[in-house]
Parts: sequence; structure tokens; C-alpha cells
Amino acid sequence: MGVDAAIIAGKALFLMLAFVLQVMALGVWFERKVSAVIQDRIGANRASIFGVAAMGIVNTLVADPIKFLLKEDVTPANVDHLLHAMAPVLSLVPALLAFAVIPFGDVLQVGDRVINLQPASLNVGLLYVLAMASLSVYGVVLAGWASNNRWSLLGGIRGSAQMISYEIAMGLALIGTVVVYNTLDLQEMARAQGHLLWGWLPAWGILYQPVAFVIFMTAGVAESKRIPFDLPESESELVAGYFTEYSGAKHLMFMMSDFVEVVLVSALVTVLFFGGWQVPWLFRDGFHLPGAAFVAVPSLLVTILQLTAFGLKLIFFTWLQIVIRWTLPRFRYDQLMRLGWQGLLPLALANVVVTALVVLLLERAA
Amino acid sequence: MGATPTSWYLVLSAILFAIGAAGVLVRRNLIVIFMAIELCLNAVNLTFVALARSLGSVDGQVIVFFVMTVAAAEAAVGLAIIIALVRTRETTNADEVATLRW
Amino acid sequence: MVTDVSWLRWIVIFPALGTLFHVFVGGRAKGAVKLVGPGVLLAAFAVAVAAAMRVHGMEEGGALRDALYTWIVAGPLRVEAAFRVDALSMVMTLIVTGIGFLIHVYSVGYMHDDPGFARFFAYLNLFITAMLILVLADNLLLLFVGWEGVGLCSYLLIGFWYQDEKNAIAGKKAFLVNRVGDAGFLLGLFCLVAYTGTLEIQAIEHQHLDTLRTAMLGGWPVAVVIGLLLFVGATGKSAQIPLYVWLPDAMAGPTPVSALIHAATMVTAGVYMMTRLHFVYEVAPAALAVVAWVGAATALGAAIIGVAQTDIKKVLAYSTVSQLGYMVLGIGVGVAPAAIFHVVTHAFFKGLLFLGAGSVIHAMGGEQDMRKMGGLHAHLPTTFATMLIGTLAIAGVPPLAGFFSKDEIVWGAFAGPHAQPILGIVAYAAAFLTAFYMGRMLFMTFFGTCRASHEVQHHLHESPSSMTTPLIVLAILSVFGGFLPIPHLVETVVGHHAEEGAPYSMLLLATGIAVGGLVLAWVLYVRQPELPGLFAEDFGQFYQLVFDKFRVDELYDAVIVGPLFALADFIAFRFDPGVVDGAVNGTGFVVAETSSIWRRAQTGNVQHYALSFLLGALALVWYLARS
Amino acid sequence: MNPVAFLVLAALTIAAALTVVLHRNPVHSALGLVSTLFLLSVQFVGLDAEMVAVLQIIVYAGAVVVLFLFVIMLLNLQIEVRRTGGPVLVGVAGSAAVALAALIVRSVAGRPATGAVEVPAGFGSATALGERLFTAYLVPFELTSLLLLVAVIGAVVLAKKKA
Repeated sequence: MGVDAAIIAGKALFLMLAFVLQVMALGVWFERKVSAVIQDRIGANRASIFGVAAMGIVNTLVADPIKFLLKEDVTPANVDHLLHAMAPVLSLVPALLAFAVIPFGDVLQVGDRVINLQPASLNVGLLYVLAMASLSVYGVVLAGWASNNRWSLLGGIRGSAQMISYEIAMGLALIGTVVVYNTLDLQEMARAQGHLLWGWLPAWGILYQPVAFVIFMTAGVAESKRIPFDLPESESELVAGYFTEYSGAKHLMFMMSDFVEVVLVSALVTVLFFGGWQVPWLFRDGFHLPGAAFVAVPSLLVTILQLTAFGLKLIFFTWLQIVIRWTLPRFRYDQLMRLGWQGLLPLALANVVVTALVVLLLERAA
Repeated sequence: MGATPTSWYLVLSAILFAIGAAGVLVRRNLIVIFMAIELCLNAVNLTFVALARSLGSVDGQVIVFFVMTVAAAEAAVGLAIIIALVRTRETTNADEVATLRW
Repeated sequence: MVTDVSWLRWIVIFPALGTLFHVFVGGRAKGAVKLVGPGVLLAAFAVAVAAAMRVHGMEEGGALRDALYTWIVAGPLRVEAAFRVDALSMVMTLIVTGIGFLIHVYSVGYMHDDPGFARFFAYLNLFITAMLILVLADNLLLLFVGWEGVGLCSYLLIGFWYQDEKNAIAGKKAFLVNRVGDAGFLLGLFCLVAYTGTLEIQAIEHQHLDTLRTAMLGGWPVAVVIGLLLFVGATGKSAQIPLYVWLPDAMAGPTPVSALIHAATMVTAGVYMMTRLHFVYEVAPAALAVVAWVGAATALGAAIIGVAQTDIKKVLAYSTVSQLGYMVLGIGVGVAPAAIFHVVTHAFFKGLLFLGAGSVIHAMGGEQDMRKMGGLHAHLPTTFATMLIGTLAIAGVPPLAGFFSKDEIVWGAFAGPHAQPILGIVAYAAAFLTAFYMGRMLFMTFFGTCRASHEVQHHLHESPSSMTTPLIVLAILSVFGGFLPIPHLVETVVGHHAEEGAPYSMLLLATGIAVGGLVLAWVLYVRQPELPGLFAEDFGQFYQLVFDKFRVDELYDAVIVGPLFALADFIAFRFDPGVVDGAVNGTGFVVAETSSIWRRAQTGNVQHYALSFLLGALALVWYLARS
Repeated sequence: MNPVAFLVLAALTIAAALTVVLHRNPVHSALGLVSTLFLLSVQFVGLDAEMVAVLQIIVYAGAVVVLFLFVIMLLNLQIEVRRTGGPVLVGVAGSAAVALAALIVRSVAGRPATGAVEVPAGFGSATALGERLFTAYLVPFELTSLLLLVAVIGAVVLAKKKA
């Protein structure tokens, strides 16, 4: 029992340290540098340690956090102190908890112990992720309410409506993938994408559920409340929306949860649609290339390759979201709602129906 | 350390239900009354789930599924009514909505 | 002994289908109605004949039974919807379908130009359906269904030309008077259920007869009470004193209806029912005596009234009442087979006479008053010939049908199991009067000079063949019907009674009475037509009384109808506005006055309602958790 | 579930439930409700009802209560000056609720403690629930969808601003 618990804790810690925080930090850095490139400027480059600015990494990952943490934590007068303090925590924690069921690798063989590289194996894994995602709305709502500020309140209301609306499309999009994989466990889903179609094409989810991918990606961006869906915080209208009245570490937590959600969406997209930790043609015993070529690879190396693949995919989709953010303009509120309810929702429903029909017909045929 | 007896769950459920019922009866704010109703429903859900476990039948959980659906529908309609009420009466207090007509 | 079959139902289903056809299709397809109306009767007749062959082929007392389904199960009471054909119901079924077919054919011609042609046949088929249910029923409840069904059809057909209020009133009268009888019938059924727990005729006969004999109800043996109550039903349906008053008025309906329902079939239902339940009466001699006296009184009284009637159909109507009295008398003196025999022969010759009268009325352009007829034999030869046969048959001239059946009843009065010779003398008197008024009718209609207007005379014509053919068939039956072995057949059901045939002296006496009556009529209405007027003057008051039918209707109006109307007026204009409306208004008043108190309970606050809800739930939980 | 864990959870649940009913601020009440629901969801996991537990969070915590909060904010409800009805109502209702709980507890306590039966693996999973839902409870399930449709339409009609 002790060993098992240690392993679980280890897996969670590894996931957090190796992927979530790294990618998140990378995301912060990306955010600054990529936006600078897009806007034809230099970006963060001031802070340096012994003259090493490391392309702004020092600035974004060392100087900025320190500054955030050391700033005065201002709490406005006449606010609900308890809720005001709770809101950022409620925003960050569910997003982090959602990672508990994300598989970041297949298995790790240590001696005769086979470790499943997924912190928690739940038979309702995907629903668990949705549950956590739906909880993160509380941070927004409570922050908006507790700040005793009109901009905050408006942001909170917008946030709650937006997140509830897009959750539906998101969940419905996932139903299509569940029907295809016939499981709710994310690790099982990742493994199901391991075979090859016609002997050469990796059977990744994007091939089966392209529509679901588009819907999920869109809804995911909306869930993380980033441009073009950043109406809850839209700085040109509501100052900073629901976290207008936050400063210091609490503000940092909101910023972090923002990026954690980006990483979460990337992780889910990776697992659901892009093979998760799968490396094309790499199986437990080595590469089975098209044309019956075979290259044997040691088990440990396979695991490392898979971890690397997962990380790269994660980074790619994080980068993709940042590019989206810095490319598109913000929606109007009515456009946002119309897209969610009249665009994505019917599309997702149609996707479910078509998927179910096809699966049914194929089962009949088989 | 054995498993918790089913009756403990039932007792917890009864207490929660009573709290919810009291809330429905004494609070003035319609939204809080609604929340208390949800509390009652959840107390009953606990009973269903506990008995489903002790009887070894999933049917109890299926009922919970239905209860949730009904609760969601009820919340949607109920909150819409409250919004309409505030528009016309500018109150959310149960004792100020006693004319039994619109 | 009893064979179960599943095709008897078709006897009933065919006319029922006919009804549906007439109702839903008939209005747009008169040509089809002409075929379907009689056609379904022919089909039913064919099935009935098949049933008769089967029963005939069986040993004595055999029967066919067709159980459709279990109709009612209420505690120990269990009623099946089942049909049964034994010798008795076989005779009745053949009469109903056979005579019914002839009259349907006749109606095709008679009602040809009537706008309600399809409706008429719908009613007629429905009547046949109900009548067949009545005679085929294996239990008294199903019999009662048919009993009520024929009553309904009778009402509908009497008031067929309802645009004339007189007809509608006649129909209403028939229905209401029958209700009185039906009430008695129902009470009889209740008593039967109460004491025997069943309504199955066979079960009562074979298992519960001792109960009926020994049990007492209000100081009387139950059998007597039940017998009298059922007889009340029979007096209504079979037009006996005191409930006969509806039948003469029922002549308001189309003449084929009078022939079919109010002469040949429906009115014999009471006789049939009492024959069916002969075993009840056998253990209730007291009831039987009442039956005999009522029958004899009806036979004589109606005959006397018949003498003074001028409407040709009224004469026949009172004649029918009188003949029904004969049948009931036959039951009363214990010769039920003879009564059924008379039912059959009466169906022949009275059906014939009514149809003939219809032919006359048809020819006269709707005129029914005999004082405006006369000398018609030249214009209506076939009608005259057949009606002559009918008259001779009803008068009891041998060897025609009426002679045999009537003679058996009269002889039963003298020598039957429950003989009452004085009633035999009454019967002879009635027979004489019968011969007299029938002769009177015949002579006034067909002899002498025509008293009708020139226009009517100009249009006189013989009826079409669809009307005369049934007349001829019925005339043949009236001639030879007396040789049918009906009494023997019925005896296989009701049991034998050792009795000798009537002595020749009595046969001679009967013949003499019949001929005497006819001769007297001939003298009074052909040879010396001025005499009746003189008689009428000499017996002024008595003649007027007879002419006014003993003023029984007036008596009923004064004693029963008047008080009832007064009571209804009281209820409608005093009791209802005062007490009923008063109670309603009073309730409203009390509510209105006290509601200022009660309405405090209705705070409108949803939580107060929820609180009472919770308290109720609390009480419920407490109640359930007591143990 | 471990009795100690149960007792701790139960105590927290009751505390959260009391917050719902007693707190003056509707937002705190809503938070109490979420906490109750969340804790009950943990209880459900302990009772081998994972699917129900997750649904509880998604539907209740993720949607229903958010809806409550949304409306509270939309209407900008303030802390109530007087949160309950009259003292008589409070007294009667309170004692009735307590009596109800006492009655149920008494009747439950009289029963022999039924130990949990062994349940097969996959008890309470989406598969097990779905199988029942789409076979034995198919008609109610479809009717439920109708109910939701009606509720959606009703809510839209009711909450729509009068033109």
C-alpha cells in the first residue's frame, strides 16, 4: 500500500513538474515572445541574471513571479473576504485536479512492476475531467461577486454564462469520441489509437472525429476565457473583468489557472484526437514501419520516446492556442452566444447522431 | 473497521432532508427556498444510492439519474419564474408574492 | 343431450349486421336496403332451420348451446352470454325469422315511397335482433336484454312518423306502460338472484326449484312472489289487464310494424317467458290462478271493446289483446303447449289480417275508418280472399289454424292440470264475440256499397306483388297451421300432461259458436245494416261505454297519470326551486357569508401551504412508522 | 466506506447544509449547496456509484448551482435584512422538520443493520447504468428528454422580456 501510494504521488508529481508547470511556464514565455513576434516587436528581454536574459526566460519565469509574489495583496473595502480569498483557489485547483486522469505515457516497467503512467485510473475518467472543468466556473463567478465591483460582477456573469454554454458543446463533442473508443478511461482511449490503418496510417482520433476536434478545440478555448472568447475579462470594456480587484499572489493564481487551462485543453486534445503519448509506428517492442520494416527498441527507451512525444504534442497545441489568441479579434457577446448555441451545439448533436449511426451500421455489418 | 452500515446513510439523509424542509418552510428568499428544495432532493438521492448499494441493484442509481434530470428542469423553470417575478414585482420574497395571480 | 356449437350466434348476428348496414350505408343506397333488409332475415331463417334440423335429429329434450363469452362475474353471480335452442325456442325462432322475413318483404312494397325507408329497416332489423336475443337467451339477464331491446324498437317504430305528435305520444305511452311491467320483471329477477344466486334458466329448473317452493317471502312462498312479479312483466309486454292500454294506441305505427311486433312476435314475449319458466309457476298454483283469471278477463273484455270499434286496425288491436288473453289463460290453466300453439297460429292469421288491413289502407290512401269502406272485394280480390281465410281462422272455423289452438286452450280450461271450468265458459263467450267482430270487420270492409269518396274510389287498386305474396303465404299457413305438431314439440320442453283430447261435443259446440258469431255479423251488417244503429240507440249508455273502451284510459289518466303529473309539477315548480335550488343557493350563501373567516387559511404564501404539506407527510410517516 | 471517514464527511455535509439554510447571504447559501453536493458526491463514490458521483458534480455543481449563482448575480440580490418568516412559522416549521427527522431516524434505527452485499465489478459504472437506462427504463428515459425540452421552452418563454 505504501509503495502504491508513493507511486501514485510520484506520478502526479511527475506530471505536474514535468509537464503541467513546465508547459505552463513555457506558455507564459511563449505568450510574451510569440506575441512580440506577431506584433513585430521584441518582447520581454529586460531582466537578466548575470547578463543572461535567455531570450526573456529570466524575465518571464524568474522576475515576473517574484514580483507577483512580493506585491502587496490589496483587498478592497466592503468585500466578502472569505469569498474574495477563495475565488482564485477555486479557479486554479479544479484545473490542476483535472490532470489526475491524463495519461502521459503507456507503462513504465521497473523490474517486474508495471506502472501505468496515469496518475489515477478512473472508469469515468473523461466525465471526471468535465466535472472538474465545470467546477472551475466557480472561481470566476465568485471572484466577480466578491469583489464588490461592477466590472467584476459583469465579468463574473459573462463568465458563468459563457462557460455553461460552451460546456454543453464540449461535452457533446466528447460523446462522439466516447462512442468511437467505447470507453471513458483516457488511458484506454490513448491505447485504442495505437493500431495502424491499412498498415501505415496511425489510427488517431482526428481521423474518426474531425468535427468533434474542431468543436472541442473551439469550446476549449472558450472555456479558458481567452481571446477570442475573453469577454469575462475584456480589458477594453471591463478593466480586467472578474479579477479586476485582485493583486499579488491572487492575481498570479488567476493568471496561472488561465495557462493551466490552456495546457489542459492541449492535453485533452492530444489524448483524444492525436494519439496521446503514441509515437507513429512505435509499439512496445519497437518501430513497425510501413513495409514490414522493424526496428527493435528497448522498453525504457520506448517509454522515454512516448513521454517526449506527449510533451511535444502538448507544446504544439499550447503554441497553437497562443497563436489563435494573438491573431483573432474578440467576439461580441451576442456573437459568442450565437456561436455556442446555434453553431457548435447543433453541430455537436449532429456529430453524435452520425457517429452513433455509423458505429451501429459497422457493428451490424461485422 | 468494517463498512459503514446502510442505516447510517439513511440517518444522514433524514437529517439533510429535515434541514432542507426547514429551509423551504422558513426562508423568505425564493432562491434560497429553491436551494433548500435541491437539498431535499439530494437527501433522497443519498437514500437511493445507499439502498442501491445495500441491495446490490443499480436501479436505485438510475432513479437518481431521473431525479437529477427533474431537478435540472425544475431549476431552469423555477429560476425563469423568479426572473419574471422580479421583473413584474421587484421582489424575491415568498411572503410578498401572496396574491396568487400575476 | 346439450350439444355445444358456435354458429347459433349467426342467427342474431345477421340481423344485427343488417341494422349496421342500414344505419351507415342505407341512407345512400335504397336499392341495397331492399335486398339487405329481408336478406339478413332469410339468412337468419336459414341458420334457424339448420338449428331446427339438428334439434329435431336429437333425442327428445335435446338442445344446442352457443356460449359466446363470460359476460358478468360479480362475486358468486356468474352470467354467460349464451344462446340455446331447444324445441320451444326453436319454434319461436322459426316464427320470428320466418314471419319476420315475410313482413320484411311486405314492407319493401308498403314503405316504398317513405323518406325514412332505410331508418325503417334499421329499426326492423334491430327489432329482430333483440327478439332473437330474447328467445335464444340461455339466462334471464340476456332474456331481459332482448326484452328491453324489443321494447325500445317498439317505441321507435310506433313513433316512426314522429312528425305527427299523436304518433310520438303513442310511442311514449307504449314505452312507459311497458316500464311498469319491466319494473315487475326486474324485481322478479332480483328475487331470483337473492334466493337462488343464479339467473341460468337450466340451473334454476334443475337445482333451485325446492328453494323456490319452500322459502317464504312476506308470508308467501317465493315461487308465488316471483311468479306474480314476472307476470307483471308479462302483462306489460303481452298487453294484459291492467297494462294492455298501450297496444291499441300502438297502431299509430306503420302497419307492417303492427303485424310483426304488435301481433306476431313481441307481444307474445310474455307468453314465451312464462312458458320458459313454467316450472316456477308449477310450484306456485296461487300465481297460476291469478294468471288464468287475468287472461280470461282480458280475452273477454278486449273482445267486447273490439265489437264497437270502427277503426280497422283498432279492431285488430283489440282482437290481438283478446287473443293474447287466450294465450295467458292457457298458461294459467296449465296448458302452456296449447298457449304456444296459439302463439304460432295467431302469428299466422293475425299477421295475415294486419297485412291485409295494411293492404286495404294502402289502397284507400291511408283511410282506416271502416265506416268509409265497403264493397272492396271487387277491387282487392287477393286481399279479400286472404283476409277471408284469416277471419275464418281467427273465428275458429275448422279445419283452419285457429280452431285447433283455441280449442286446446278452452279444453284446458275445463280439463287441464289447473282447470277452472268457469273460465272455459268465459272463453266461449269471448270466442263468440271474436267471431262476431271479425265478421263485422270483414263485412263492413268488403261487402255492401262503397262509402268512400269518389276520388278514393277512383284510385282503388290491388297492392303490388311484394305485398300480396306474403299475404298468400300467410293465408296458406293459416289454413294448414293447425296441423303443425307444435304442442307435442313444446311438451318435450315443459313436460307431458296426461289428458284426453276434447270430446266431439265440445268441438261441435266450438264450431257452432264460431259460425254463429259470423252469421250474426252477416245478418247485422249485410242483410239488415240498419239494425246496429238501432241497437246502439237502445243500449245507449252501455254502447257508449264500450265504444269508449270502458274508459280505461280516462280512468288511468285520472288515477295514475294525473296525480303523477301533479307530483311532477310539484317537484319541478315547488320542490326543485325550493329545496334543491334552496340547498344549492343556501350552500353558496353560507360559503359567501363565512368565507371571510375561512379565507384567512388561504394566505397565498406558498410556505404556509408547504407547511401543511409537511405536517401531512409527518402524520403519514408517523402512521407508517407506528409499529 | 470507513465509518470514521463517513462520520467526518457526514459532519461536514450537515454543516454545509446548515449553511444553505441559515446564511443570510444567498451566495454563501449557494456555496453551501455546492459543498453539500460535492460531499455527497464523495459519499456516492464510497457507495460504488462513480457514475452518479460524476454526474452529480457535472449536473448539479457544474450547471444547476451555477444557474442559481447566475440568477443571484443577475438580480443582484443583497444580504437579507430579515431572512425568515414570522416566529410562529419558524417555530412550527422547525419543530415539524425536527420531528420528521426524528421519526425517520427512529424507524430506521429499529431495523437490523443490513450489511452491504458483495457487488460485481463495474457496479455503478456508466455501462451498468446505461444498460438499465436503455432497457428497463427506456420509456421514462425518453420521457425525461421530453421533460427537459418542455423545461427549456418554458424557461425561455418565462424569462423572455415582454416585447
